[in-house]
Amino acid sequence: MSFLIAQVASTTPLKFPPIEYSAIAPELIMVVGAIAVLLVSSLVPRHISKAVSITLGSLVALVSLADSIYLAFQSGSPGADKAVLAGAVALDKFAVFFYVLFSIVALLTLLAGRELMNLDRGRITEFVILVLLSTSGAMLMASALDLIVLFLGLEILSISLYVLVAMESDNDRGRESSIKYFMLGGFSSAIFLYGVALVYGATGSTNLGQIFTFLANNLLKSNGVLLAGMGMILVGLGFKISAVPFHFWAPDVYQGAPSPVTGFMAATAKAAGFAALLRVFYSGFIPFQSDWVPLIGVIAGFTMLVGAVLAVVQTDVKRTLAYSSINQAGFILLGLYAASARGVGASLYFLITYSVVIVGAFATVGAIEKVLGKSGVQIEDLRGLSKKAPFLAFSFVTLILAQAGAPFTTGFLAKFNVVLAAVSSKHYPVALIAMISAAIAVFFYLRMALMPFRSVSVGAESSAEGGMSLEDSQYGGDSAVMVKEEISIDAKSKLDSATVVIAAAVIVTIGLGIWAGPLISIANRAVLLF
Amino acid sequence: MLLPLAGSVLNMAFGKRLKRPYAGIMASLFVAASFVLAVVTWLDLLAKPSGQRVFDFTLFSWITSGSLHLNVGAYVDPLSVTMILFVTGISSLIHIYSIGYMSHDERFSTFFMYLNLFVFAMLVLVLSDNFVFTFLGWEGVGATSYWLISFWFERPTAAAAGKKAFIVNRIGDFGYLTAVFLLFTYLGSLSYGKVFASVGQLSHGTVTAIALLFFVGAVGKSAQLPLFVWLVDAMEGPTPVSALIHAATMVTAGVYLMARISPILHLSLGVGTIIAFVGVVTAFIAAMAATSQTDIKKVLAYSTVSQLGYMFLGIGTGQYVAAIFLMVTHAFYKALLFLGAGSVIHGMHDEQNIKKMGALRKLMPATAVTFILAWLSIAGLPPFSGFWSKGDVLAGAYQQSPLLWLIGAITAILTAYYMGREVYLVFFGKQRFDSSVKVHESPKVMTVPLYVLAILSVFGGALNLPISDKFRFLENWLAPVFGHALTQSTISSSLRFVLGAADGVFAIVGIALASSLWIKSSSRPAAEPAFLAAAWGIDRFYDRAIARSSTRLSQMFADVIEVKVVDRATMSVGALVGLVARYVRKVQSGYIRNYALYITIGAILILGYFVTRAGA
Amino acid sequence: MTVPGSWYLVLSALLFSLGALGFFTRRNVLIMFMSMELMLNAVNLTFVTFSRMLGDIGGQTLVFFVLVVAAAEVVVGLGIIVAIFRRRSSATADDLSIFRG
Amino acid sequence: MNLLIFVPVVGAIIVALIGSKQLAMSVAKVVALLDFVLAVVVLIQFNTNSGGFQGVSSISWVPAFGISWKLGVDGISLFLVLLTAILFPIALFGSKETKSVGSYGAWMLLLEASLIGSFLSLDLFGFFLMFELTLIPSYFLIARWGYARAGFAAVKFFVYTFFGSAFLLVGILALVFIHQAQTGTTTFDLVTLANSTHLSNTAQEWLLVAFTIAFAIKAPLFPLHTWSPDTYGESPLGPVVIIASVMAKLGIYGMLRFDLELFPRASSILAPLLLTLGVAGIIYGAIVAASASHMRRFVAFSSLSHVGFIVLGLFALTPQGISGAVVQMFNHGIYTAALLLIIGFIYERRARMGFDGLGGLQKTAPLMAGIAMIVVMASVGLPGLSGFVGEFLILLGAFLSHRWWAVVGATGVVLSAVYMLWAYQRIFHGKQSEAIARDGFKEITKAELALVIPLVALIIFLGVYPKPMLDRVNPTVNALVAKVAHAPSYPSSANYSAQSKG
Repeated sequence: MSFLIAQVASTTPLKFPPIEYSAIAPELIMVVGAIAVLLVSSLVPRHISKAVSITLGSLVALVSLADSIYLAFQSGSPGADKAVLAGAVALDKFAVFFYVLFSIVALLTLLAGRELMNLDRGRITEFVILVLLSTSGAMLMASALDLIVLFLGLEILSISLYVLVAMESDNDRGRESSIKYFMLGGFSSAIFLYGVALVYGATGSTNLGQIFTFLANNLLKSNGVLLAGMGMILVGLGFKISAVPFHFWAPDVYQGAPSPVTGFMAATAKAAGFAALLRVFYSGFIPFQSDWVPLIGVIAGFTMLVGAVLAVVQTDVKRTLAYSSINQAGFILLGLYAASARGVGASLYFLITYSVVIVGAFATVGAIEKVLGKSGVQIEDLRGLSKKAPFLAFSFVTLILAQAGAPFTTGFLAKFNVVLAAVSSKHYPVALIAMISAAIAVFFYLRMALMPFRSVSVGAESSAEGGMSLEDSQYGGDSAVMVKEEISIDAKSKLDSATVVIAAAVIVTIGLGIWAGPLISIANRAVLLF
Repeated sequence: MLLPLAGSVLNMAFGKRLKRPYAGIMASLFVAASFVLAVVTWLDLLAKPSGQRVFDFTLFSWITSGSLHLNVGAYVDPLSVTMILFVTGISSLIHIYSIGYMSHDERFSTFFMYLNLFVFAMLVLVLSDNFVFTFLGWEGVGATSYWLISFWFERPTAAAAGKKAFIVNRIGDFGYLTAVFLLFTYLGSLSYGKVFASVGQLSHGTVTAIALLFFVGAVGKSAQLPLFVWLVDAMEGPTPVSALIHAATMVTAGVYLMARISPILHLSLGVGTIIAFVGVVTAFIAAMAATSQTDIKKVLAYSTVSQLGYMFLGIGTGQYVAAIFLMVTHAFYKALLFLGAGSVIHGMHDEQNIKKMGALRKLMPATAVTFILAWLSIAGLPPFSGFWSKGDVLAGAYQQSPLLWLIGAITAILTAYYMGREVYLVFFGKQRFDSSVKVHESPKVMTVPLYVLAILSVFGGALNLPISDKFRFLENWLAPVFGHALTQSTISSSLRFVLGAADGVFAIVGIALASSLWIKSSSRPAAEPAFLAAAWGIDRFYDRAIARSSTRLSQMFADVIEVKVVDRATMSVGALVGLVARYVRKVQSGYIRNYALYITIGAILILGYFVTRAGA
Repeated sequence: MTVPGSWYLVLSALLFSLGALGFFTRRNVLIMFMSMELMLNAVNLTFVTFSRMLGDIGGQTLVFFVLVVAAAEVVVGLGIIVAIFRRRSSATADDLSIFRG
Repeated sequence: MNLLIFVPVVGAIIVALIGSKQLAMSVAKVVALLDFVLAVVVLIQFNTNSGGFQGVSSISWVPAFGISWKLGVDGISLFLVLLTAILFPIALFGSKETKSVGSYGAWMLLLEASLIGSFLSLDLFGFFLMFELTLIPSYFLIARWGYARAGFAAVKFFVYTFFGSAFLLVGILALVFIHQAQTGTTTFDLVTLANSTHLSNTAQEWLLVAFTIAFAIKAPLFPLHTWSPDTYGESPLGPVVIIASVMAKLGIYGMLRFDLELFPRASSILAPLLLTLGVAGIIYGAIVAASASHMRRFVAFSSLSHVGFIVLGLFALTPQGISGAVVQMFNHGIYTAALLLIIGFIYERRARMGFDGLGGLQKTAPLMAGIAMIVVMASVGLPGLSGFVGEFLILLGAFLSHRWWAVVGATGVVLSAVYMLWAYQRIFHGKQSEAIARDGFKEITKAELALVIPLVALIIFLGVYPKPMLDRVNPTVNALVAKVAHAPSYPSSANYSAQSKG
């Protein structure tokens, strides 16, 4: 190869950009890790391949997390934020924030998936690999400074996800979800790409920095092409974050996908979408702020309302949670709409807390599916859960309430934060819509939260008298969680990795709900753009 | 003042454990003790020169807020002493009487608890040094009378009557409260001393409004038109209650209040005339109604209403002393009448229909004699007490307006007549009840109070004889209270004598009429028209026009407005969300191509929006 | 004659729209899939056109990225389609509507 | 001060952990009693000469937003805290739940903590947090231990009140940012916001409306009350006592503390509107109560009427009116609790909430009837009992500033007698119904007596000698009234800027 390069170089000197591998280390760790998992698991005996691949995968995620945190300190000093790899990738607090987030989600997903994915022994490796790969895609999206790199990240993320959704064997529901996701994902990618093309045409570059410079310094004769491009990019990313009216796939896919995957998708894909949205619009299109900000407001309003309203009439737990996540997406958009550092900080805070909650929630649902021995759990099926599986019931309720925004959970602060941002930008109407949608949403959250405590029937009630004390230990003050965790786990006498995931989610949700200051500051500092 | 309260509390605590009569005796002792105290107070005041016969003391601060300072304290002046004297005096007698009357009742001690509480409230009412503390007593007597009227709660009519009494009283209270608010708004104080000292600063309009509103309160409490209906129903209570509350004390609270606020009344415009007319018309209407009643107590009830009308006539014409005088004497003879009636009812084993009595004078001689004395007194036959007091009132009325006097005079005839009718039907004529009923005279504990009251009824007139100024004991005693508010009599002594004589004649006419009609016969439909028996249908009118329509209104609010409007407005929001959701979810068809279409539509909308922004 | 660059843009826009139209009018999954590819290629055409108009080589390199990604997508997509329609006689997308509402 | 909140929280955790039936409940009771003792300590230490906040403690919480955990008590909140602390032990002792008592006790204690927290919080964020938190325990308490339609009632309650707090949150945030725009510091501290934010009249009015919607729903104020009949009807005994007696006060407390404190000018501008609603509530509640056939719903409507009174006093904006409102808040809490307890006793014996099939109970249960009578009389405002003091002050206060509203409101005095006595008559008077005559009706037991006697004692004591209470309430109220009276008026924002330059 070298001679070839040399030849070309001799004719027209090609300048190679310096490659700072450390900047994309988390992505690389993920990718390399995925390959390593593939290799190792095919080398070890079959009966331990599951354990090996999960362990290895988790290790990869942990390493990535460690590296991300290392990067976070690296990028801690002012002025260290920089564009690397010829301006294609950013290494800034914003990106690092998402690295951390994605690493955590990946780790949680792997641990949850170990118990909850209904897979053949060999295929667990595929699960691990795909999770790691799609995480690397998501990371790339968060750090991309070039629209094409962004597109690549998007596709890496998406393609892995298409497969993940369809992973479980003998699950036609998963396949239907997968194909829906795939077809619509491809469709929206095409739109996104067309948008990229138009932006390229209008500005002459796909690099966000250059786009910004161009827009800031030139007065466009006609901004039609640019605006069209911007709109289409918005559509493409709106699809990822399931904003109305690009949300239609979400309920269908969430419902059909295996629960850990749903959680992963709801957290990672959405967060990546938001990361990209924030990055593109705030660092690239900020000169056209007055054009797109109101649009975000409208979309946010509709997203919140549609999510809340449609969730009310659902009967399937996962589908309800899907609509709930649409509702939440609207709230995150509200932070964007605020178009201020505060708003973006609020969105980031919302994202990270929401990710933890939603991963935990879907893990819980997965565990519940396992306990009940059926997939497609209906809300009605939750009846009597507090007696059958008190820990799950408690976690489920806590995580549901966190989504509802109950005080002393991160959900409360998250909502409070974005509404605060919206109000600080004087967006009163949308802030009110947000709160009204929250009020509507409370309706179905409560319905779900109560169901585990409803008795199955009167007869069953009296027979289950013995289990009552257990249930009692479960349901008390919110902050009783940490202590109670042990008890309930003991009660189940089974400490599996999914339980750990759920417990972790619950603890984080409540712990950070009370001790809220630091995370909020972190989220606020991750805002690079202002 | 606190003694009856203590009695009540003790009775509440230990009444159940005490043997039957002792609870009553204890209660009676407490009231009697407070009577003694009242006498002591009276003597105390009497010892002072007439100008300084006021003493005002504060027990503790009750309600304070902003510039409002209300105390729990007493304002003792000749007027209140007069009141406490006869309130405690009569109460003591009635307590004693009740020991006998209620001897068979299961809830003997409860009854005395209520009675004591009532006396306490009444004392608060008359002794208080400010309008609000008075109100405590004012409402307190209302509440205790509610309990006492509905004492036999198992009778639906008794329960209803008690409730009615309370509610009608409350309507009056509404006026009272509003008046208090007005006073405070303009004067910034509610204690009697300060208010009366500064009432002169108020404009005539304000004073008039205040006076009128207080009058509304008095109308409710003292059962004047148009709020008299509760008093008749109140006869459902045990008879001693009727005697105590509905004859002697509580109903006179309105009169007392009017007398108390005489400085305000005096300054108001035309309120006196209104009061006088309301009073006299009430007197007349009630007297007419009394002529046709068959229930022994209802006759007395209407009679009370009628007599109260006289008192208001006295107030309205500025004859406060006359009103108080009438109040006192009325308390004597009406209490006597009620207790006598109670004795009859007791002896007849709870028979109250006078048509089913007759010739009782032989069977119940003590009751009969005292009852007849009371009758003569109320009829206004000289020289019984009623003659003097009523005479004073009528004379005052004449001075104000002959029309008032005329109505009053007709009423006087009627009074003599209907009481005569009752006496004849009960004690004379033939025995109209089954001889299997073993009628018996009441025990001593009941008859002794009758005797005492009889003596008072006969000689009570001595309190205020119009013979010469020296003999106007009551007027002289009360003069410092009313001062210039009192309308001076301009009637010459000769005219006064003529009027007095006329009064005597009216009494005789009435009695004669009654004896001619009723001494032999017990049934004269022509003299008892149904509309009078139904008290002019006023009660029925209220029932129809107010009670029922408001029930219907309430039902309407509860069933229609609350459910169909207010609640539905709320619920429909929820329903709307559901409805919208059901429609919108149809859009979620499950078809990929549809979703793609929606995405495209969304994209087109966004582009369309940008098109409107493009080129800007 | 020289064809103005804008004509290419219009053409690619038309192709893109055609692809989109095909996507939501056809029911056969494979045809829908092809429509999607048409859309992607329309984008490629746009990139190339702009690249020429701007005199910037970057646009043309982008096309390669897109092609690679599209290829990857085809692999995965067909895999899923095969998996799901293996047991069915037709490849109608509308059959896939267990989830709705 | 902090202890008041943390004791029940810790108690809730312990109770939840114990889980077993009897012990958990006993612990819950002990904790509630302990909290009561603490409240009494606060009462004793309270300085009667000061109108400001006392015992203020503050910990920075989320410094990024100027949020702190700041507690303090003044003459207004003191009695609400006390009310809460009094009623919780009673509610717990009165609860006869058999199902999952551990969770029940834990939720109850959590509710107590959140209520006290709301009353004590001097930070708007903390208040809002606690205000919201109250909903969650109440929701579970109603839904899990309530009667047949409890699920529906609980959701209606939650969603309705939550809807209201949406406005509250937006209002709070808007206020904070207006403050930030003016001073450059973000803070949620009540005192700071109240003293150093300059709001134009229009801004005040908008914010007041936003705040008041939330509070009016919570109170509930006519016509936003429709959650209350359902909730009262379906809740178990303990929670309903709390919801009716304490939580309703939270709404009024909010108006008092925040509306008046933060938006004094708008409060006087919009007072007629709120007075009208109050008066409408008085009359409407009374009219509907008179036709209620369900005892709990009856209480709901009578409360609506009484809350109307309190609002009338509050927005009279006179010392008497506001003092009356504060006093009445406490007293209404006490006698409503007593009323609900008695209804609970009846329900326990008859297993029915309707008025039908009752009657003549006084015959077999004279003591219960007697206690009920005192409570009823307190509720109709009989002088000498606690209800009167508040009612009189309210009406007087309202009369001083808004005469005609007071006059119309005073008709409530008559109406309350109508419906209260009517209800009493239906239950205790008259002939015994056949069912009662057949099954008998047990007299109030000693245990039950122990629950209501403290309340009755308070009713009588505060009716006769309300001075201790007024002494503590008045300084605060006077300060508040002075503030409202002297609130500067900025008809438009232009004026403000002129002012700030000058």
